[in-house]
Amino acid sequence: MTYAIEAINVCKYFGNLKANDDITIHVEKGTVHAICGENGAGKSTLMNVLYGLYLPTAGHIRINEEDVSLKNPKDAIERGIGMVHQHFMLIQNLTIAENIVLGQETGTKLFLDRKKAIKEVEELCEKYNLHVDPKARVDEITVGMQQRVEILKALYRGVDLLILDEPTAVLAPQEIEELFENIRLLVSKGKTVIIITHKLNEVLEISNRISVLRLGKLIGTVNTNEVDESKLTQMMVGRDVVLGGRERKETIKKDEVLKIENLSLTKGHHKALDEINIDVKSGEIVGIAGIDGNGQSELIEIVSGLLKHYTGEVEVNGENIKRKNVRKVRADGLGYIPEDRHRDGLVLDYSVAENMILGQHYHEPFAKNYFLKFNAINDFAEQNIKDFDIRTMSKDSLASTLSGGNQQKIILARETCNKPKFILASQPTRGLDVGAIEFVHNTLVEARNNEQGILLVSFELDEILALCDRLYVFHMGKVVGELKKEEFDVEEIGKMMLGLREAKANG
Amino acid sequence: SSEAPKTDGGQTGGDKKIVVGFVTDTGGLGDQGYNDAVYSGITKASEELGFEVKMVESKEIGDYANNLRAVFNDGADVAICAGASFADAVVQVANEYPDKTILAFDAEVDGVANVVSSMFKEEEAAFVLGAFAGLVTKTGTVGYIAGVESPLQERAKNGFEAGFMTTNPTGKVIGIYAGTYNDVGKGKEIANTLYTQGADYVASFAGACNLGVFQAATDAGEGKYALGAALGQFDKNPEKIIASQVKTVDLSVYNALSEFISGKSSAGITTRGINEGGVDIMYNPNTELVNTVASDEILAQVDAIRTQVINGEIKVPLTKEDLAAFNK
Amino acid sequence: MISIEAIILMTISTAVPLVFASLGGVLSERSGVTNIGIEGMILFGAFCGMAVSYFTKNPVLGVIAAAVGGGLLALIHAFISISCGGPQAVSATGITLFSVGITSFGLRLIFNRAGNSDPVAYLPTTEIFRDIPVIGKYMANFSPLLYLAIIVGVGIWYLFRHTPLGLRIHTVGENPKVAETLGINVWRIRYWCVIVSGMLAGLGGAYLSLGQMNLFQENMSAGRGYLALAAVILGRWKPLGVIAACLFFSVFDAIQLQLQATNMTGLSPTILSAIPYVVCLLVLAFSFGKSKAPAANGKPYLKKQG
Amino acid sequence: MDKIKKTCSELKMPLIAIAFAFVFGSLLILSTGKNPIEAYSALFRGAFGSPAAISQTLNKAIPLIFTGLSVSIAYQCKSLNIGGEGQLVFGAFGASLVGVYLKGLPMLVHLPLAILAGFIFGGLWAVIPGLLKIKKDVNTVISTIMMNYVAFSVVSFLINTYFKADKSDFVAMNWVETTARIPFIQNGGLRICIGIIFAIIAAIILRILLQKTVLGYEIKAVGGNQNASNSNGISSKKNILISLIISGGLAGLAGAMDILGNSGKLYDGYNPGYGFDGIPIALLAKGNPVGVILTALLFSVLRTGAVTMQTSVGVSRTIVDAMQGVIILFIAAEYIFTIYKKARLNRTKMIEEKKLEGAQ
Ligand SMILES: Nc1ncnc2c1ncn2[C@@H]1O[C@H](COP(=O)(O)OP(=O)(O)OP(=O)(O)O)[C@@H](O)[C@H]1O
Ligand SMILES: Nc1ncnc2c1ncn2[C@@H]1O[C@H](COP(=O)(O)OP(=O)(O)OP(=O)(O)O)[C@@H](O)[C@H]1O
Ligand SMILES: [Mg+2]
Ligand SMILES: [Mg+2]
Repeated sequence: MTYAIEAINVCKYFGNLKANDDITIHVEKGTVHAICGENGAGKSTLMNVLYGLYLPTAGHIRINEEDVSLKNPKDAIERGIGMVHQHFMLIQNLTIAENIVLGQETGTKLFLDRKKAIKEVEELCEKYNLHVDPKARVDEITVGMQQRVEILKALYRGVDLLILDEPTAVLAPQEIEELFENIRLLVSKGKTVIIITHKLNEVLEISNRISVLRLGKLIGTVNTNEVDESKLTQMMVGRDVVLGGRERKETIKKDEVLKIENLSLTKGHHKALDEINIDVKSGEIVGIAGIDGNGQSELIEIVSGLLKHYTGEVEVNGENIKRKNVRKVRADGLGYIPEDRHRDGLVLDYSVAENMILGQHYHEPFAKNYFLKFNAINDFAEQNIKDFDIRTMSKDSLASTLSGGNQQKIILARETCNKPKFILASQPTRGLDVGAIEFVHNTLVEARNNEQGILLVSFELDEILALCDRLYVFHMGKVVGELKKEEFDVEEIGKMMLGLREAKANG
Repeated sequence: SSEAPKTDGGQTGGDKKIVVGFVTDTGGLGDQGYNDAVYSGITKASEELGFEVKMVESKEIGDYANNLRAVFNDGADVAICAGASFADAVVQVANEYPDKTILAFDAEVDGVANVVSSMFKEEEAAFVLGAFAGLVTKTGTVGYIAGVESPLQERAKNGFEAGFMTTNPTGKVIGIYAGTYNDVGKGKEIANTLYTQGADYVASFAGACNLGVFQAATDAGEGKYALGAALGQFDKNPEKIIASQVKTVDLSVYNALSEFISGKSSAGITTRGINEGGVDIMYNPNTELVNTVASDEILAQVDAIRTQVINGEIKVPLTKEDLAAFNK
Repeated sequence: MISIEAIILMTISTAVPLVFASLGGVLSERSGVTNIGIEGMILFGAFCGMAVSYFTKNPVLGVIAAAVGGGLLALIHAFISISCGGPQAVSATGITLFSVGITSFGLRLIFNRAGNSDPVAYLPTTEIFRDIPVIGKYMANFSPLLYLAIIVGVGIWYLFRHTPLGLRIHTVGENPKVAETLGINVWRIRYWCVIVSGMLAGLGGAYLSLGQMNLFQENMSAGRGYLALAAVILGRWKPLGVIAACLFFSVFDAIQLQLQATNMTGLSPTILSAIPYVVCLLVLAFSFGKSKAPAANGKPYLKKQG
Repeated sequence: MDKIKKTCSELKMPLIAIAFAFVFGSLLILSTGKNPIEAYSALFRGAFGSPAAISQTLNKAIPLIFTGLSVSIAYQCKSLNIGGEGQLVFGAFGASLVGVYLKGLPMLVHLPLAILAGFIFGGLWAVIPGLLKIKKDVNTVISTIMMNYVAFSVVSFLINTYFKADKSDFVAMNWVETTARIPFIQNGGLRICIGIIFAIIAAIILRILLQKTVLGYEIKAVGGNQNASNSNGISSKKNILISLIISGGLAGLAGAMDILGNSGKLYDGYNPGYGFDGIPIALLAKGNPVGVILTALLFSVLRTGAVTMQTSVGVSRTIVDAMQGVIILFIAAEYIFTIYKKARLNRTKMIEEKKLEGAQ
């Protein structure tokens, strides 16, 4: 058995923080090796070390059984390592072909041969059965396609070893299946793949071996056929985790907290939303399933009161919101958990306490006569830090210093603690580890049990299936299906999400 | 009038040396105008009369008063400043320091016991220069570059145009304000434009922008000339500057200083025109060059006009309205 | 009568320093480093050019020195904003203040007086073009730096349009992390872009002191750096757009001077002089589509090596 | 106690930067054959040496504090207001209008009105860039630069035409009525403009505004993250506009103070440069209003002292200009240390977190 890449006693310290602490992993050639662990366990760090982005503090790397020193990604690329990063590394306003050849451009130093680039990309697409339009600009294509572009980018550089850092987070089930097909194809051609994912079923499906990290240390490496989900969870978090919320109570479902009729929105030349009809009642969680970019973001912007130039009727808590600004909509009983916490949820340079009142900062008890009331703010923040178990040095720490899961909890606390009648939750668990996801799920289900209404948008089908009482499937800005809990069926929903099938409108 | 201190300028050991303070206006030294001329007058006087000079360059008009105070506090007996905008500061500081003297140039200050104010009739020199330009132009078009719109600039510009019209009623003067006193590049571009539009003489009255004009005259080639200002500026381009409207600030400063040192200066305003030697037309010292464009008859004609201005037969217009009336 | 000929000629020659400086701005900002220190770099370039030409009597060396001087100041800016990750606006303001002080100081040191330098050897005009029919007589009157500016403009356009390096600069300015994962050295590219930007600003300065004039004058950049910055934004960070923006400013300045000269409008020169700026504001107010700065512009990129 | 410690450590780097600048300045002074020690002692004598010197230093700081505050507030909302100079000129014009043409009012009414006019005119001049920003997303840097030039022209035109003084050989407006002049504290050589008190009050108000009020919270939130602000019902447009108007108003106040306090009348061609000075002052102070007072004082010490340095030692003020640049460059480079420190701080925090998690 030969090894494609090995990390030998790798340590990576950030100051005193041991992100990787004496990690030794051997990855066999021609296999799929999965890396698992909680948020902040050190997975990405280890991969960045293997890719030459970080220099290890101690330890070294062997490639093809040969000691190497990778000073930068260039060295890694030259040795046949490719990496698809957790966040896509694509330049939005360049074409696919340009993105792929970037750094190893076709043509001469003085002339970038775009025609040749396009041709080479087309050949590559053919060879690996990954289809993209090389002339399209990245900001015009779907995430699934962006994922493909990322893989093509690696293949273009002639990789022998492909590192995939959470590649499935944004894909639809069918796309995930397609990705796995491709991984198998690569492996069959003699390539090696390292994959990171939080989804244990995927790990079990695709990998040959699994390494689990916790708090920067290697817990162990196992053969996939020797473990199951609960064993893996135990290895990762040291306890059992129950997703999908704890017990669900019977609720009354009497008030209509959201009612959308014939909602349409034109964006440029295409319809981002097309005659949408949706309703959410108190005491239920309604899901929106669909692949990213099928109108969900627009729907959220409209319901949260940000976007106004739509046609149709949108009522939140029984009142039309067309003429209300965001502040009014929120004040009248809307909690909003935005999809991108860094972009829309937090002011990273504000403290935890300051973030905790964002949007409620202007009224009592947090403010009076235009002045902030710091006692009330601080009490509120401390209470929430306790109630929501937010791990922070203090309420005065900057939000930017918290881990992603804890940042998410600030938002969760802020948006749910005063029990709004309607909660709009978009991707509330994106990028979180199982422990944190469990917490978010519990919070949402508790709100439901408490007769609050929730609209949940998520690209994680599992999440929707576990949490929702009802769901709508979005495709190309249209509602292509509405299903009750008892009608949920992964296969069917997946097909609807890809536009392959339209469920009969729920009567 | 002020009490004159000892005049031996500190040559003899025990006596306190006289200290002269100089506060520039915001143009600062190197403005090719007042400040440089004043400074050359001060330097000349200090060499001959032997006194110490303390200088402050002002950054803004609001600093004038403080800078005057600063030179007095630092031991100056007399302060010199040049520029119309000094007037208020001079009055203010003169009252605060009754035993010191301020020699102000171009700043009109009357009725303050320790201020000697010298004013100039720029328009007279400009008029004569205009008349000269009207006679020598071959194209019938001459250019005029002014600095920033102000009464003094208007006066000179109107004087020039009026003079030009008296000798060349069919020609035309193209006048442009550069909008600045210290952008040589802009001065040059404007002059280029004027030459392109047919001007063969460009008169410049725009501070440091003038340097650009002189450079443009060289670039414009044969038959194109410039007219200077300040102390003549002939050294800036000996081949191209034929004549200048000079303002002998240096001489006035020198005289005022020697009067002060000999205890003869008297407070109040003296206005100097051509007659009083404050302003004049001046030709390039290279007479041959002057003669290539201006015959002796022309020079005689100009001289006649100059005499008429001196004895009041010609009343030089000051404002636009005066100018319009004059041209009728 | 308004002279179109005069307007065109003046537009071209006043645009030259702006074009140099704003092309520099494009380069620097496209790589992700804002450069509001251009004003100082122009001034410093003008000074270095004059000084070297004064001592060597060789204006070509002067032009080279101007570029080097601008580049050196830019190197300081690069060090602070790239290596230190310092605030770019602060660094640039410091550069400009420093440049104003040091050039005035240097002038006094060399010539023992304020205001302006002695005349120095300067660049001859391009007489070789004189024999070209019709336009030759105009072309011959321009400084060789004008033609250099055109070459640089086309070069930078080509750089961004057709070369791998251009693609990489674009990437570094849009998302330096992407560039790094592809083995592109972000810092090196940014350093060079900023340095070359300073060199171009320095050439703009050389045009002022050795092309247009034959001397240095205190503050002779006279706000051109800020105007160049405006041109970068107005031209939407694209080389040709930016050149057009520079011509735009120059042409309206030329027009307002012509309006003064002909006295057609009867408006005060003071009001007329505001025309280029008012027109610029109007263009911005009514232009369609948003201008988009490079996404990572102004954001320091600290290397992740812990 | 902690606060004092914190302030000390915050002051350390600026002091080092200033020290470097003085070393650099001495090299320049040496190159002219003068003695740096003599020059610097003249500089300090000129800035502090006598009651008159101290008064001047303080008086000079007044407009600098206001423009520094002006740039700070806009910067809190992430707009770089380079248009302070234009707003200052316009504010000076407004203050002069009220100061000159309103007659017969008691000082208690007239002076506040004139100052208010300065604020309003300055603020108005910032409205255009503000609207361009929020309606058309026009970069504030470019629009404020343009507005400067326009302000100079417009005010110059107005002074040259409709509001020209009755009799004067140089163009200016009439004297501001004495009832609208800002009084001075006079005592022996001391001659301190009350404006310094207004400036300090303005800094304190601004600090309270930023730290304690809803408006300040919103402005900083928008500055920190526009998207998050909008999503949470804080209108980024409104706050950008408000912060720019306050910024313009403060610059206008700088002009008002200068005219009503210092010069007494508005001259044609008035653009003292304080608006531009506000940029390094604010950035050096990192937007902190109290820091602005200190940096403004630093600038004013250097400038006031430069005059004496010139008169008594013959060292040109250009050295002081260069030194100001050097101080700023060092402060900017200082970020390499603060960032390093911050990173370390974050890491220790993370470690604490890990310990917490580990304890679970
Ligand atoms: N550049 C850095 N500087 C300081 N600390 C860092 C840096 N990069 C990562 N860390 C810290 O190192 C630890 C490991 O982070 P890493 O990104 O490897 O986690 P991960 O396992 O990939 O988590 P996730 O599941 O969220 O992707 C975290 O505590 C993180 O905060
Ligand atoms: N210099 C730093 N100081 C402190 N924390 C840092 C630093 N750099 C990164 N981090 C933190 O480390 C974590 C991981 O950073 P990294 O850049 O590796 O992100 P990633 O792994 O690509 O994405 P993710 O954060 O989603 O795992 C983030 O939470 C980030 O906030
Ligand atoms: Mg990760
Ligand atoms: Mg990570």
